[in-house]
Amino acid sequence: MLRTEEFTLNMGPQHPATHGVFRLILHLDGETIVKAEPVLGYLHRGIEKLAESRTYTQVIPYTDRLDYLAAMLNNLGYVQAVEKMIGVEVPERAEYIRVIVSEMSRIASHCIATGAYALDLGGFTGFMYPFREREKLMDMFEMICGSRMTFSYIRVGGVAADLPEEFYPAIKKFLQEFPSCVDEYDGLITGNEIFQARTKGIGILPAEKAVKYSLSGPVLRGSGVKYDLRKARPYGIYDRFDFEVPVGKNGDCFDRYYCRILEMRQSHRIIKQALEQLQELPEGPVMAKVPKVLKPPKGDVYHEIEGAKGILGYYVVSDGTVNPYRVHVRRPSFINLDLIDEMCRGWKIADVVAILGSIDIVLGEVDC
Amino acid sequence: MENLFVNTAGSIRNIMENSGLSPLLSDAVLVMFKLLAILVFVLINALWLVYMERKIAGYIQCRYGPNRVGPKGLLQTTADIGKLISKEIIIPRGADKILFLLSPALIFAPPLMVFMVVPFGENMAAVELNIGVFYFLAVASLSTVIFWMAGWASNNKYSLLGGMRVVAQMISYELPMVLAILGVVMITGTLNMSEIIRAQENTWFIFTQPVAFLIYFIAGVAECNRAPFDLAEGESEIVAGPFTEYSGMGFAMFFLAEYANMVLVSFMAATLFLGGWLAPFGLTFIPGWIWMLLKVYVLIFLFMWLRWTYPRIRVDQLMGFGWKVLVPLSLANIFVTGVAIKVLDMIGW
Amino acid sequence: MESNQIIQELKDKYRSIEINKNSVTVAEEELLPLMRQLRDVYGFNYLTDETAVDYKDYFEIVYNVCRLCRGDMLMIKTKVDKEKAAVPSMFSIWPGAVWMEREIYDLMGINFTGHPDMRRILLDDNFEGHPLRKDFKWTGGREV
Amino acid sequence: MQMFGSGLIKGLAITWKELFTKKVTVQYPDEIYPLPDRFHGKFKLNKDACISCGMCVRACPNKVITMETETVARKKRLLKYTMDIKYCLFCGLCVEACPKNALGYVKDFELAQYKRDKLTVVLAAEEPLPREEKERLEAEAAQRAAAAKKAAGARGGSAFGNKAEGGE
Repeated sequence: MLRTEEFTLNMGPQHPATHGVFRLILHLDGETIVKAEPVLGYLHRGIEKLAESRTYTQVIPYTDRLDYLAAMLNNLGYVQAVEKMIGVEVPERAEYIRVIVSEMSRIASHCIATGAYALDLGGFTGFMYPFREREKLMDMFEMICGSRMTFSYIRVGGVAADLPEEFYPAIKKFLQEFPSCVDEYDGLITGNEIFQARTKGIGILPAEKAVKYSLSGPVLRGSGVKYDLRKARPYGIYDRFDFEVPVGKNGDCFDRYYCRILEMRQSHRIIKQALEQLQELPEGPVMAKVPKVLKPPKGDVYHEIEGAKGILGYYVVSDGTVNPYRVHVRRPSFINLDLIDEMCRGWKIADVVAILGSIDIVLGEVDC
Repeated sequence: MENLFVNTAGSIRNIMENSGLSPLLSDAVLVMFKLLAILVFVLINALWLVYMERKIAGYIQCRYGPNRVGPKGLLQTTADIGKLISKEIIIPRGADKILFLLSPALIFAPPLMVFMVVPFGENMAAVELNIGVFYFLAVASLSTVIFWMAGWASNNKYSLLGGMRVVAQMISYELPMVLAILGVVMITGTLNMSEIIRAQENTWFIFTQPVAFLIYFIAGVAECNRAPFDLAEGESEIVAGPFTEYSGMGFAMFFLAEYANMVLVSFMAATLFLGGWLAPFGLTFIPGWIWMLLKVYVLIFLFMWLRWTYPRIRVDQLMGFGWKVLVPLSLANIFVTGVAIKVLDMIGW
Repeated sequence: MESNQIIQELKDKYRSIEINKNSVTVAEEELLPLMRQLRDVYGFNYLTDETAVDYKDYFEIVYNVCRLCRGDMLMIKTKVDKEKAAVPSMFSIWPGAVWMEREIYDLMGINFTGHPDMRRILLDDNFEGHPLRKDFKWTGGREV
Repeated sequence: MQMFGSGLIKGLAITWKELFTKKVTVQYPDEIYPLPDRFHGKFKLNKDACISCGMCVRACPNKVITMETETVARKKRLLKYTMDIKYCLFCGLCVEACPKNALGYVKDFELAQYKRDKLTVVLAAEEPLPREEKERLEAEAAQRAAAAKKAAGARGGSAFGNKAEGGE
């Protein structure tokens, strides 16, 4: 009998489809995967250790660098945790601005997830169109807070500055064009038979296994578990908007991908409602009365929000001084990866790329 | 204008004959000229197509594509080739040196060899071979060996995977291509390209053999490793397949050979199915060879359009599609053509 | 079943429970049975977060479990003394804890008994020391 | 399920439509995309507005700003103000922390340098005052203080109430 031998392939830290410096040691039998061993830590900057020698406001720029594709949501999570500890009341106007800005950040993150996924499967044009929408969003972010990706805009007690005048026409134009752009992605990527052949029935993730392994976000909802923190445990003013939580049926790559497309449409709805309600609000402050140097009382708090990649939690311990005693970040991409080995077994190399793309990880968040 | 090239060839022959060369020698020199012309045509075409592809890709993706180097970006490919020539050719340790250096040199051979037979216009084929189509199929499948040589010689796991994928893909798409062409040959009864074109006087074979054209086109896309079948160098899976380890001129040769292959398959499709130099609806004031070029470029645009729209197929889906769909379809096509020819004979057409 | 009712019921069953403002602290011995009861009886099927904090004279492991059907969350803490630094692993109840515990072992140096593969996850395998400990010394860098 | 190929045809139709839509590329070196006014770009320091209080130095998370001052006649004077841009996060906390809005941005994003040491941006660099200049200023300050005390002593009884007596 022909003696075949297993050979290991290094889908190494430097690989076009690993969305960053993530390494997967594949033990291959021909093209089928026998074992996939993830190796992490190439982008570990020790943000949790850095935060311990910074003041509470100085930690905000570091939270931008966790999931640098949806930085607003990182800011929101950390800032709401600290506010819970201090017990400060955020003004109405700032709450609405926070919702608009974080939903915009969620759409920008899902645009990249969709684009990068189409690129991983070979459709280069499918990569370009979502990035065009993301450029529009980044220009609006630049108007609001001066930088395109790392905003540090949401502050303890409100937001850094009110929305500028030229923001409103830009967001209205974006809200008008966006649904037709998502239809374009549907037509080009979702409807495409080759794309469906590459994603339907691949990397099946049963619902109870997803719950047992604490997966979250579109990965969990793709398997049919209806759990979105904005609905399950509303934080901020999310209970004032009506939107649905898209849920997949059989937990394969296609459902995870399609959940993100539907979530983009829902975020679009939220922004529209939030903008209408914001414009009815009278002019008001965007920042509560908060001392320049924050000294939260001794104690700890754990606060979770629905990040773009999943549940983003911040556990902040304060010992009464100016610097936080311990900041722990519950990172969705990190925890969504713990099933990668089982999900990839038995599939081909091309499917590993599809499965990894459907989980949508960002290495800044995985390695923290 | 119609037979511009035929007259020039004739006048060159007279000059040589008058200057006292023996007919045999003048023939040899004339064939040299023809081959030189074809070589220049293929290389210029390869350069131009790289620029055309990047422009079309740009315009499809709502951006401009190269427009900085030279007027409207026309010198972009020459700049690329210049850059690639100046790059150092790195031979990985443990690589099989001879094969590693031989494969980029050989990659251009099969397409060039076949271009000798391709009729650019009315009796403008360099060599009027009466088994033209058969020669094309035989030589075109040589490039599989060269890709595999590159994949095996560069001693890199990704190249090995890429090489094996290329072998699997090109061999399994050779069969439907042959069977599709068989449909055409059954109608014309000859393998000579010019005869096939002349047989399409009144109806092009694309109308009498639509299924064969479709199968041939899909198999052609797979032969040149173009999307959606570009598994050989699937960037996001196996980095760059057989030519991961190549840098500098080696990589440029592979890159340009892909375009030469594409031009070749489009020429063959134009000859077999779109009536070569025959003008559609009798517009003969445009010379034949320009019609030939027009048809080739329409097909090449179709290749590029496919590439910038579709994602990539997985390996086993590719094989499944090739063997389970294309081969039975082409066999059915042969059967139907056979029956149709018999029936038409009987009612005495 | 509201979370404070659950805590009252647990308090009668496990003596070592202390209830503080937003969390419940339990001794290490009764950790596993308590957690198993939380998942099986009260339906806390989702372990969202598990982390560790290095206080002056003890480590503290913090678990956050929640119920997907109702979305409410409970924070359970347990103290670990610094020399022994070993806690039963939650792998048998919530397999999702595997990577979280590997990260705690990697950065804080707390061992988890019963863990399938207790290895470092973020740092290099032959890296000495555990950076998130307060007494972690290092040379170079711009931090004071 | 509609016909098998319909998704493929739809994809082609979309790319064909996109072939003729307006392009979005901005030809960078020739036309510059208009930057919003809150743009976090290169830093500029208004030297005379700066009272060298050091609030920005403390506000920066990454210790990017270093400042040297010199006190002459009890008045602080800014000498050297350098920002090590390679560590800067462009978060804007320093600009917000400045009480006098002396630190601000310029709408310019081309900050790359060829040499690492060029990355340290020097926003203010004055020479410390020569020694005799310093004595002269101190002497003047001393006279002014003495004159002020004398004037305060003359009006001691009336305007200041008991605060002035406490001052003696």
